[in-house]
Amino acid sequence: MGRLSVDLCGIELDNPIIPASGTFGFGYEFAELYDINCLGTFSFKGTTLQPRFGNPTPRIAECPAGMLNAVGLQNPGVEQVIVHELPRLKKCFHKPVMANVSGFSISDYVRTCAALDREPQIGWLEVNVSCPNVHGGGMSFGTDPKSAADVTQAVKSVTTKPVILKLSPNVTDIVTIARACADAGADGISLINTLLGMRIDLKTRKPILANTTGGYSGPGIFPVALRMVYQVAHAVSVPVIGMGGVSSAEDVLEMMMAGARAVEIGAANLVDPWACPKIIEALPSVMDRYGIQSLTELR
Amino acid sequence: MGRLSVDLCGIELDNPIIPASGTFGFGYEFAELYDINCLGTFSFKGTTLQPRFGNPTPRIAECPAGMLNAVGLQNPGVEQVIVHELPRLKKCFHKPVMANVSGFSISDYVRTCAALDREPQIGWLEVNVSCPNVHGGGMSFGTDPKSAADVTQAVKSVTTKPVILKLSPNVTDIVTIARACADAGADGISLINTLLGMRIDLKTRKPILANTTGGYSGPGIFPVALRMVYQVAHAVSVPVIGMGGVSSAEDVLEMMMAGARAVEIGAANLVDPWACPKIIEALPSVMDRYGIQSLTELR
Amino acid sequence: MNDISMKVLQNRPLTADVRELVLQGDTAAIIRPGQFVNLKLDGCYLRRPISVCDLNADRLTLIYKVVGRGTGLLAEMPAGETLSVLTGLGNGYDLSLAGDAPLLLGGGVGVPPLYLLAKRLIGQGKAVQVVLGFNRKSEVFYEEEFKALGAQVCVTTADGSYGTKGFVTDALPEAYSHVYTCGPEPMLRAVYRKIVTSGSFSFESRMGCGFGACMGCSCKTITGYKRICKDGPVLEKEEIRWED
Amino acid sequence: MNDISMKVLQNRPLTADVRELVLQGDTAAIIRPGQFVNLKLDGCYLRRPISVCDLNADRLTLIYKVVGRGTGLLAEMPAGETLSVLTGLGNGYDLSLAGDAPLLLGGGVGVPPLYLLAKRLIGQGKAVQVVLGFNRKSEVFYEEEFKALGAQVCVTTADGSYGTKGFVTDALPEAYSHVYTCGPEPMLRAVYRKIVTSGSFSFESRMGCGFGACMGCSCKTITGYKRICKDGPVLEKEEIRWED
Ligand SMILES: Cc1cc2nc3c(=O)[nH]c(=O)nc-3n(C[C@H](O)[C@H](O)[C@H](O)COP(=O)(O)OP(=O)(O)OC[C@H]3O[C@@H](n4cnc5c(N)ncnc54)[C@H](O)[C@@H]3O)c2cc1C
Ligand SMILES: Cc1cc2nc3c(=O)[nH]c(=O)nc-3n(C[C@H](O)[C@H](O)[C@H](O)COP(=O)(O)OP(=O)(O)OC[C@H]3O[C@@H](n4cnc5c(N)ncnc54)[C@H](O)[C@@H]3O)c2cc1C
Ligand SMILES: Cc1cc2nc3c(=O)[nH]c(=O)nc-3n(C[C@H](O)[C@H](O)[C@H](O)COP(=O)(O)O)c2cc1C
Ligand SMILES: Cc1cc2nc3c(=O)[nH]c(=O)nc-3n(C[C@H](O)[C@H](O)[C@H](O)COP(=O)(O)O)c2cc1C
Ligand code: FES
Ligand code: FES
Repeated sequence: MGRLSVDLCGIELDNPIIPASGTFGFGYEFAELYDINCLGTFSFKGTTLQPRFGNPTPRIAECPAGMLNAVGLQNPGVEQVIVHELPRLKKCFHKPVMANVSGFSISDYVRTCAALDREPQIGWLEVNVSCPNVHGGGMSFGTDPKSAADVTQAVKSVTTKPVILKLSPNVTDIVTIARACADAGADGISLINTLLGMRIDLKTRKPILANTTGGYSGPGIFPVALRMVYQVAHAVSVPVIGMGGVSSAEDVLEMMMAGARAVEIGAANLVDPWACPKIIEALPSVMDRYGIQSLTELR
Repeated sequence: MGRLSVDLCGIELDNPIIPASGTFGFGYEFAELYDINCLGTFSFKGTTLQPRFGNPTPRIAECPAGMLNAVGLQNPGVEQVIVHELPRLKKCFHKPVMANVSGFSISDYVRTCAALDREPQIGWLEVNVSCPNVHGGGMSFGTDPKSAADVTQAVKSVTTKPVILKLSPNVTDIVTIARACADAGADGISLINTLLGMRIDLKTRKPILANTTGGYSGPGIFPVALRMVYQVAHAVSVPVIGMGGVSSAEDVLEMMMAGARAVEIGAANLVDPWACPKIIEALPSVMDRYGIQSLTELR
Repeated sequence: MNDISMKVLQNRPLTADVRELVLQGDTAAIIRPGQFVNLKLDGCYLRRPISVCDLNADRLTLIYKVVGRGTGLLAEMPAGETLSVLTGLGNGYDLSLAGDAPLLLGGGVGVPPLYLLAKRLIGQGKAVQVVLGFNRKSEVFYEEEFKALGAQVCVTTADGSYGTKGFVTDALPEAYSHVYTCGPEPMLRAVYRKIVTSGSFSFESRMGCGFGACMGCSCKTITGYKRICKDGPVLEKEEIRWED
Repeated sequence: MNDISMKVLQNRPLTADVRELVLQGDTAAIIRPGQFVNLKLDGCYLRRPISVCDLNADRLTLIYKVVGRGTGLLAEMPAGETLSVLTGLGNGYDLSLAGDAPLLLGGGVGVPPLYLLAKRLIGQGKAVQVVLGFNRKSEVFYEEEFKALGAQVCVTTADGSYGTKGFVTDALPEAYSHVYTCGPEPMLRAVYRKIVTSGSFSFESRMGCGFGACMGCSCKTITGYKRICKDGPVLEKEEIRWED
């Protein structure tokens, strides 16, 4: 094992750096810029059973230390992902990839995961439970321990790949939800998804986003993310992937000290497309500065 | 009424700017710097029934766009506040002041508010329900609609002053809690208190705060605060005081466009002690820029 | 696409709130007129997209209007400072569609990308007609620069204080082979309705990344979903589907 | 307290990671040695507290160690730049306690505030003895400056590479009237245990405001709760209550 390598649910990553879903597409845009095989892995764009255009624009607003997005899970649907995206992705990325899955009912999740389970290049299923539950009154699956556990159990029953539950931070008690997922068989937990936020345009006096509210990501959410990662990592025994505002090698180490096994990086990729390779390159010298021999010692 | 004046529960404020509790002490430090009668009012340091030293230090940590605090409600207790602080405060501040009250049981809140109710300089009681409920399993009063309503009702029964419930943002559903308070008789809602956050010291690999976690405030929380103010202002009919990361006249206007009647300013006072008078001075010209004749038109 | 550290050579006002910025740095990634760059400014989290107005091998000219925080900060940058620039973004205008007598219609800060376009088309020997629309006389810029290229230039102002009174659509020439246009959306809609030939339309959108990664700028077209930043900003008339 | 915009006149290294910063601006709010200022740096949310090392009417000298983000940014500030400085913070040292032969004990970047103190005490005609403690020879600074004031100076290094081997407490003179000290907490504790006279101790704390508003820096003393930033940073020996 290298100095940066970590084990994520039985699969070794060369390093803990994972571009986060929704900020890395299916990897091609970045593969034009650098060899994306330098990454630990990446989590591809949130995929749903049916194709989705997502929300109307404007979908983006700026914040003092980050951004809001209300993309609304634009994606070609699982079938097209399998037929078009994965074969193309295979050409530029030769490691196991993380499939990010969203749904609006348990059956959505099950059918999407079952389809992706057959794809050899997929190493992990990252199940995003921040979407509203259309059969459960519109509250998101991730805000209720029982619903989150139900999704976990249902997905586990149709796949042999490690299942990572991606949690929403917009909850009173993240630990109970993480425990419910772990108890229902989740092989890992990733967090945090975006904080629900909003901006208003002073000129029009109306919300900037067509969707009114959006998901807040970037450095401004780092303290909240770190707290939740710490709480969850101390409460469950499965590996935790930390994310939320990570923008530097120092942030990666802080997340890992909070208990993260690996670290996803989202908004930072949008502002600096080379953010991830830069962080991977910086890690060894920053580790030297803090006397860290290998990342496994932070566990 | 002046161009900046607003009505807060039947009391007219010359302007909507209110230094937030815990960042303005009892006003003296600032009275040495400027005439604090230029403020709409201010919310004094969170007062409890018994005196409290609060948490061990370090109590402060920096964040990319804000700070964490874990002061832990250091205050001399309501009796000393009445005997020592209020008479001193009266000398430098001649407007109704907002009393911020915290407690660990319903009876704490009731006794503290009853004592403060007798003080003529107090215009409003701002009841902070973010503290852990020692009789309710340690979860904060503000995370459960029933507990928040119970506090509201209990406090209302011992005071004739307007009661403003100050809500914690660390909840799944802020609207239900705000509605419960309004239905229980709250005369206003103020939000947000701090987001629960954390930082780790890379050198020691331990949390920076002695208390492990702390409350995150400053510009980084503005998008979350604005969203919650918008949601609550559209759900209840009582006035809403908006706060969280407000640092400029533009931010004040954005909060008021989201539905806030008045705006509290916290962390900004710590970084620039003259933040509030600067914002009050800037408001008219920034209003001109956006064609706003008077603040009441933003309602 | 490239991330280039560029040095401010000049940053001068053209009108009360429109400024011309000349940057020094490698421009090799910029292939076509109508492409844009994305500027990182200290104090702003997201980059700011600005169209390429003119360039040579190591010099880039941008024209921007001060409208908010980012452009406000940009206006204060003195010569000598550097900024990180993602260059060569977007598809840009397809010159092969021009025909003999292309018509370029620009409104406000939609004018800048048409400058490099005019230069290139004239370089190909085309008879380039340009209509530049502004609100009022004090806001007019670059009329002389377009004329100096050899284009036939008409200026319109909404209040009639200079040139033809009205909008660019009130000053269309009788004959033209293809339209290239950039400007505010109401102008693009009016142009779309009025022109009788094919046309290439440059759109704006609030952007997360500017290089196709985030789906922040998607729009629906006749030929499917497109990203303004990567599949655009230029869309052809036939594929445009207006949202309401 | 005052918020003064100050200009960097000089920002030079004294050792590998300790630097001397000379600022120009009104220092009238600074009354006593041992007070501090709070610096606003672009890119840091909170201000950074640094002790006053020396001053005249319009010049302020600070000495700081580069330990993190803020001091790292400060180290990169060239002469000519300005920064917002809250001046005149804290109580400072009480000179009236000095007696005839005050002893000043400084450790590392606890040394700077003792410089202005020594200057003032010597100005009052006191026989000032100074012990400056460092880890190793390469980290020693300001020995000559203290000597130039006319103080009797002893330097200790923990590894013995220069001066007396050991800590400041290993080099206490035989007689002294009062102790003034500033340095890391373990040093302050050792000094507290070892000195035989009264003493004034300067403490550090992570600060929210630096002027008494936030209760971020509170500590328990024999005489009640105190704020390091406003009621301190200097506490007298009799009132100190060590936490464990
Ligand atoms: C492809 C493209 C090319 C452009 N070319 C030019 C040009 O050549 N000259 C010029 O003056 N302007 C141009 N614009 C518009 C320019 O990007 C905005 O005026 C600028 O981003 C405003 O930034 P601000 O910080 O001053 O405003 P703010 O309102 O403070 O910005 C807040 C956020 O909204 C975004 N935003 C605000 N207005 C716009 C807008 N009209 N379009 C896209 N994003 C916006 C900002 O990028 C930022 O993320 C172009 C926009 C696009 C998409
Ligand atoms: C009253 C007082 C006087 C001081 N005088 C001096 C001096 O003359 N020379 C000098 O070199 N240092 C002095 N310090 C320490 C100095 O404030 C810190 O080294 C500095 O704030 C570190 O900032 P940073 O951004 O480089 O470190 P970071 O670790 O990146 O800072 C993160 C946060 O922690 C705070 N912090 C970190 N270390 C300390 C510390 N030791 N004390 C207080 N806050 C800290 C910072 O202010 C900031 O809010 C003094 C501290 C106090 C309280
Ligand atoms: C533009 C954008 C799109 C996103 N789309 C998804 C998505 O499809 N699925 C998902 O699980 N998370 C999505 N996210 C959330 C990120 O994966 C990540 O959880 C979040 O942004 C916090 O990390 P950051 O602060 O590093 O961006 C998206 C985030 C952004 C900014
Ligand atoms: C140091 C500090 C102490 C605080 N103490 C209290 C308190 O005693 N009572 C209370 O209701 N809120 C307290 N708060 C929360 C603020 O009043 C405010 O709700 C929060 O900081 C968000 O606003 P801001 O981002 O403008 O700071 C405190 C905040 C800070 C930073
Ligand atoms: S702005 Fe990110 S895809 Fe276009
Ligand atoms: S740092 Fe705010 S009271 Fe001392």
